[in-house]
Amino acid sequence: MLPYIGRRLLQSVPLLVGVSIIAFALMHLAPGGPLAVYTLNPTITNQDIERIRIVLGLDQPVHVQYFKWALGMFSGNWGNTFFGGRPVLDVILERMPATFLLMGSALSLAILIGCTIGVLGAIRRYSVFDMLATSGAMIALSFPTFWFGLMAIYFFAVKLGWLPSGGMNELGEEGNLLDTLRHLILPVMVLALVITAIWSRYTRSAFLEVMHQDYMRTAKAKGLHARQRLLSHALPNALKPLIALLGIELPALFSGALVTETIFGWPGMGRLFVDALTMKEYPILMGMIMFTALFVIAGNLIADILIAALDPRVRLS
Amino acid sequence: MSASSGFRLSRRGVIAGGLAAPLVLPSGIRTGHAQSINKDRIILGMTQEPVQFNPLLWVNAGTENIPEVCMFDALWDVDENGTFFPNLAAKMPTKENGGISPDGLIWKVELRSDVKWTDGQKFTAKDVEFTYQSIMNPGIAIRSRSGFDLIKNFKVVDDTHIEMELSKPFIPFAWAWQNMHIVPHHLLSKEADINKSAWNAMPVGTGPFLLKQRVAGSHMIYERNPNYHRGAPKVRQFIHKFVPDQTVLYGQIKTGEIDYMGLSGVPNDRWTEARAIPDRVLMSVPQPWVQFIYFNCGKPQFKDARVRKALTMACEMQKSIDDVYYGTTPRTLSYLQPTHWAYNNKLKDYTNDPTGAAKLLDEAGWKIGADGIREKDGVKLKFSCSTTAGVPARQNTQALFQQNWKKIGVEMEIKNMPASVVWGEYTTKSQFDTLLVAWEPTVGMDPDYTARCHSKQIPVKGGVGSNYVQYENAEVDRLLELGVTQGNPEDRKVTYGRIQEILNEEVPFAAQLGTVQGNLAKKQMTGIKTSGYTVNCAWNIHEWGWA
Amino acid sequence: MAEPLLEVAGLKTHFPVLSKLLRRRVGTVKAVDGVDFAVAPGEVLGIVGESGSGKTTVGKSILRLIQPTEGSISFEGRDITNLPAAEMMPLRARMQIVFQDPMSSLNPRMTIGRILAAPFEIHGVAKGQELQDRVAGLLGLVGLPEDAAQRYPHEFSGGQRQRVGIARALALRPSLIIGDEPVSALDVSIQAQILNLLKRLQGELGLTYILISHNLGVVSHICDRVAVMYLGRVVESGPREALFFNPKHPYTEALLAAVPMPEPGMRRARVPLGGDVPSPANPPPGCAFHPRCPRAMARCAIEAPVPTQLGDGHVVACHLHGG
Amino acid sequence: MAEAVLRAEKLGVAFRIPGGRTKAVDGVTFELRHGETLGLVGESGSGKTLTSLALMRLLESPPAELSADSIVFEGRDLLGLSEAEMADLRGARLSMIFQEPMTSLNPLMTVGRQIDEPLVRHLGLSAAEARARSEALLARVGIPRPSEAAQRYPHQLSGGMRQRVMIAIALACRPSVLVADEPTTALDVTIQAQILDLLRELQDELGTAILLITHDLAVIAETAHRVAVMYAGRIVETGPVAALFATPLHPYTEGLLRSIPRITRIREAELPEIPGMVPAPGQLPAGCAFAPRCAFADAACHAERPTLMPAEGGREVACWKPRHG
Repeated sequence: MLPYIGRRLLQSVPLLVGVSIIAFALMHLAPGGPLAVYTLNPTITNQDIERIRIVLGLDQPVHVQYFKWALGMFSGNWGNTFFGGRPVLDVILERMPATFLLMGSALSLAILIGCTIGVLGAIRRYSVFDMLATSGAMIALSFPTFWFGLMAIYFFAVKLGWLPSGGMNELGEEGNLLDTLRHLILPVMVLALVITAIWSRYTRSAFLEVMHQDYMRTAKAKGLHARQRLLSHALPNALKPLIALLGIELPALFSGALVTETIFGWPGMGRLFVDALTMKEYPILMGMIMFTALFVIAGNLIADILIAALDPRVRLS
Repeated sequence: MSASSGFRLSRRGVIAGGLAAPLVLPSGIRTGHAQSINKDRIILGMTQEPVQFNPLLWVNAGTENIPEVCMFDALWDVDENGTFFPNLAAKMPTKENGGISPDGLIWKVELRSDVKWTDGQKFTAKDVEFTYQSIMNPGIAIRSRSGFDLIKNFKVVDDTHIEMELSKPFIPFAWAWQNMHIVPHHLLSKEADINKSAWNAMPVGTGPFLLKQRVAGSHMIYERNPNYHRGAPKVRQFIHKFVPDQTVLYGQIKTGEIDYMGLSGVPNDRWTEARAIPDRVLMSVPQPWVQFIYFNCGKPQFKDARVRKALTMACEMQKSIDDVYYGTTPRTLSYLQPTHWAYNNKLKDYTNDPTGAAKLLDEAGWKIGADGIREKDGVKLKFSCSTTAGVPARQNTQALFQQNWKKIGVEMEIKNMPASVVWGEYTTKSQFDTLLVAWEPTVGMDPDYTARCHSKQIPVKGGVGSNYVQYENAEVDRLLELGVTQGNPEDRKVTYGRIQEILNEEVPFAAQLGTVQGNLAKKQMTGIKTSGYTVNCAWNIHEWGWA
Repeated sequence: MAEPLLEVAGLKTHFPVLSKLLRRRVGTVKAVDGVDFAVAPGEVLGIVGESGSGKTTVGKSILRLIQPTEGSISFEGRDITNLPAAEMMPLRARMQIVFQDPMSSLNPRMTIGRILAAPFEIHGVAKGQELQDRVAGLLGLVGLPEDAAQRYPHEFSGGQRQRVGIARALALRPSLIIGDEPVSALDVSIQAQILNLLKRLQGELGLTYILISHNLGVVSHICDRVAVMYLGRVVESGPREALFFNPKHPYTEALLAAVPMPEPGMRRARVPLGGDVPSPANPPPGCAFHPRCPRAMARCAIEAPVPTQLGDGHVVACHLHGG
Repeated sequence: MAEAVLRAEKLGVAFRIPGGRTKAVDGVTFELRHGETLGLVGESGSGKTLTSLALMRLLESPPAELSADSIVFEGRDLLGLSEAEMADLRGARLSMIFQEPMTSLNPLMTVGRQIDEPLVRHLGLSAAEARARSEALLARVGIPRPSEAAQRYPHQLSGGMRQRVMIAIALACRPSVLVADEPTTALDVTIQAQILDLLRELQDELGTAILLITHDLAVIAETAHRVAVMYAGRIVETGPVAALFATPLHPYTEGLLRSIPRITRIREAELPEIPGMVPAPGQLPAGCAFAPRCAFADAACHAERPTLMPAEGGREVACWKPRHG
């Protein structure tokens, strides 16, 4: 397994290089640029802008800038932000725990609930429960996340006053786990709602697919109880496509987290990305794109390893 | 589809877009909980987050001004009436007190001797000199040398005295130092690269507060500086909190989670409701930006000042304010806010006069053609109007003017683009027909407007300024040159009053409104002074407290 | 023997085996590993074998649907083994294939008329009224009503769809038709109809067939000569009578003995064949059949037998016979 | 004559379709005796597989609806059993093997575990006991090195081996009835012979009655004692294999037998074929379902549907004009 992981990681290097080249090129091709914030300020002259351009190294040809950046990355230096000159890795890492906490909690909760709903829906297809779950998922998916976010804030924070409306901690309560949990409830609820909706659909169709397989009929013909058929026959088989999907869906979840973070003032990476995008903070954007790419590669690798662990056809061929 | 139905449609679009807001924040909402005030601290809520705190490097006006004003001081500040008053300087240099030489070229500044950096080091003229040197250092990403580039010679006389010799007399020079906070020589001079210094994230200044903690993406906590030279702040803690969604931020001031909502303020459509919230005060704060229709005088349609004036006359300016901005913004007739000390109160509002407009166009030789559009010498009175795409208020303004102009035989096409495109070369290289823009004066809040309308400031004609409308008027040029040398505000008021008068007749840009911001604060807060002379809502933070 | 229409010599078609996890080549499937045969004009050659014998790969290699690894294929006197695609195009009209499951090769969104018109249009041989007539003619040829042209594939039964498949193959008047298990998916009563149709068409149009099938009854009914494949090679070939009633290779004998007969009590003495067909990725050394062969000798495990002529076109590759 | 271990009376399977129901299996009555093999033969769409699933109560309902006067198995009417009681029988007394050995085994589970399951479930064996029994079963169905084979996954076995595993699973608890639905259709002819031989041996050993469902008359001829021919959802003819093959009474049976291509020294110029095709369920003609394809049909055949009527030698036929009669 270790050589396999090593090889996969090695295979991802060209991918990362490709992603970085495309991202770098697109960023520099897009109109504007980090100095655009200055252009319309009448107190900032063209000479000022030229001077800053040189200080930031933006005067060099794009490929030179890219190689400088890539060389830095290669030696573990993610570069410094244009505005403030902070190390990019620091800027990203200080936001990472918040995003991982939010995404991790929402994802675990959503998968747990979504899978349960999906399995029950698949078992009792066309039942009242299934109909309700299906229409519930449709409703959840047809409203934008920000709307759910605002509604949740209105009811639970503004009207009922049960929960805080945003942020990760009450002021001065940083590190208080209980306080963080209180703040986590609403954003997780909102983010999990959409993921649950998607996940319950995936699970339902994965289970329906599996339950029509010949080996499920064999299991029934053996006289196995429904629970045993579900747990030892249907579940592992249905899990396989779901794991693969999770690997693919991770980036999409990232973007869902972005909206949620903005609504709830959650101090995560999503907002960092939006801010960096507005300001054309190339070093942060590149850093985040690389980080996301690594994250997605790791996610897919883990998914593949899990699938190999689950499926002897992959493992033993 | 008629133009009027088009307008109504887009109004409906606004309502649909704002769907969530009334649901989330119905008026008359009971906010009984979390209302007890912690008088130990003040929490300011904003949608944006500052990214670095070195006054030399700031990027985002309004946002990064907050850490700056908390931790640093300038030589002098400007008050809510537009008057300069000393801060790190012992007194404001003027011609009267001898601080400025009669020819306006030598500025002598006496510094306070009782100021200390928060690490205990004494503040001296060396710090001012270092700040100046850093500004002129090509290796540091200083945003602007505007004003400082006039300094021919900078001299430290002694620990508390400096002298600056300017290359030309320039009264608005005071704004350069008002806008530049002084950084410590003893700490930064040792830095190999100030651009990447760790100090930028945890700086030491002379200001009323010390940065105690920064939680990225969430908030910053400041502690009072007990030794502050203008007197210790009234509250122990100042907290700068970031809530990225404006609606949520508004909700938080209603629930009392924050004490003051600044920078982006209460949305225009919620002002009436916000005024009715008990124990809150809504403050209409004039902002530096005035919204205009920019006419590109380089285009054949707009060469004749009569055409520009006629087009302005046809616009229902007041209606645009009432309908689109819910009447929250003041009508202005010049490039200054009506509250500005140099604003010419005698200007006449001749808008909402389609008949007069049509007549003026007839006089100017623009006759209605076969297709109902005016034309002259083969040129049709037909043009585009551009602004940032996706801003409903601006689209609605455009749609209204489109209707107004249609009535007098003028065809306007809305051509909005992403910000980076429309404000790029499309603007700076004067490629546009007309623009809907909101821009600020050119030197701080000084009435000087050289960069925007002096004939030597046209970029496409080799100028260095921002005269994108390509406006040229010899008298305006002369008055602009005079105004910056006049030491007496009364004299200046006359000069700039005349400039405003000419611009109101020749209209290179038709002023629509002065932007305002609805800052909302708890009623019990004291010391807040709203000022139209700064974008920094916390400019006098050291005076804030609780009743 | 007359000048053969098709001649296959030393044909090898190998596929790489990739591991699932690493997508690395871990071996080679020698699907076809040295096959020689010739088909005379108007002849029907049957290729029989069990799954994994490589019979389908032979068919696809001939049509160059799969590029062979080695060997040569001559069609109508011309070596087509390495013809570029552009030159292959007109030849494709001359050699056609009929698949087991016509449904998967018929576009479900096209009417039968459109499907049958397509070959004429692609090769630009007919249009307008002539095209209509040709399509109608084809339908009549395979025994479908004329109104079938307006209907879609799903409206037909399996047997009728196979008729469409045959009609399409016949459109451009090919000289050679390769039938890859053309009747295996059909019920017995329908199978008889299609077999009769194929036989009738052969007589009427002077077609040459290569019929690939695992069903010995079908092959016996329609073929003139038969080649038996085992693990990528032809172990025995010859005229139908010789092969079915005087088999020489122990595998052919076993195969024949295993075929159930629809006459109760007529069961043949089974030749006990142990085990399974080995994987073509890892064939046994020597004679590939020797691990299952009831008459295997020491030599069989070491040395691969070469084909031996037994006269009358009967060829067998077995150490029991000849060399 | 041995007594019946399974008897189905007027078994039917219907499907709900828009605007009504369509009967895919209609009034099928047959019995299976101890230790015998009954062949259920028919072409696709004849309803033979539905019949077998209905017996096992494995039909998915909805959409399928099962009806029968009774299905008596070992003296109990299966129709009256709860799902739990039915599950107790399945795999224990009443087993089934399926057509596709490639897909009928769980790909993620070792074959050993898949054989263990019914042993643990029905016989209450411990895991170790079950495994020992499974390995013995694997050996019995002719899989070499059984303890090693038990550790393998289905994809590591050939089709023939998988079908042997399926047989081991089905016969693990020594059922009295085995329903074998096209057990050799997906297999090569040499492997088919092995599997059919194995089934016969095990039947002799265990006395299991086999309901052999197939479309292949040759397989029936070699394997079954008695045969029931289905056409369009109904049984059209039953009888002992030898007699039925020698003198088919129903024109359909006769046509079917004649249309099989055989290995003969002198081949017929043309195979006798049955014209037309099997009618779709729901589009059955009013009279005999085979009448439109039948060379001997007359007005009576088209008018009224014949029922199964006894004929000589314990045979039955549903035909107004039986052959050789």
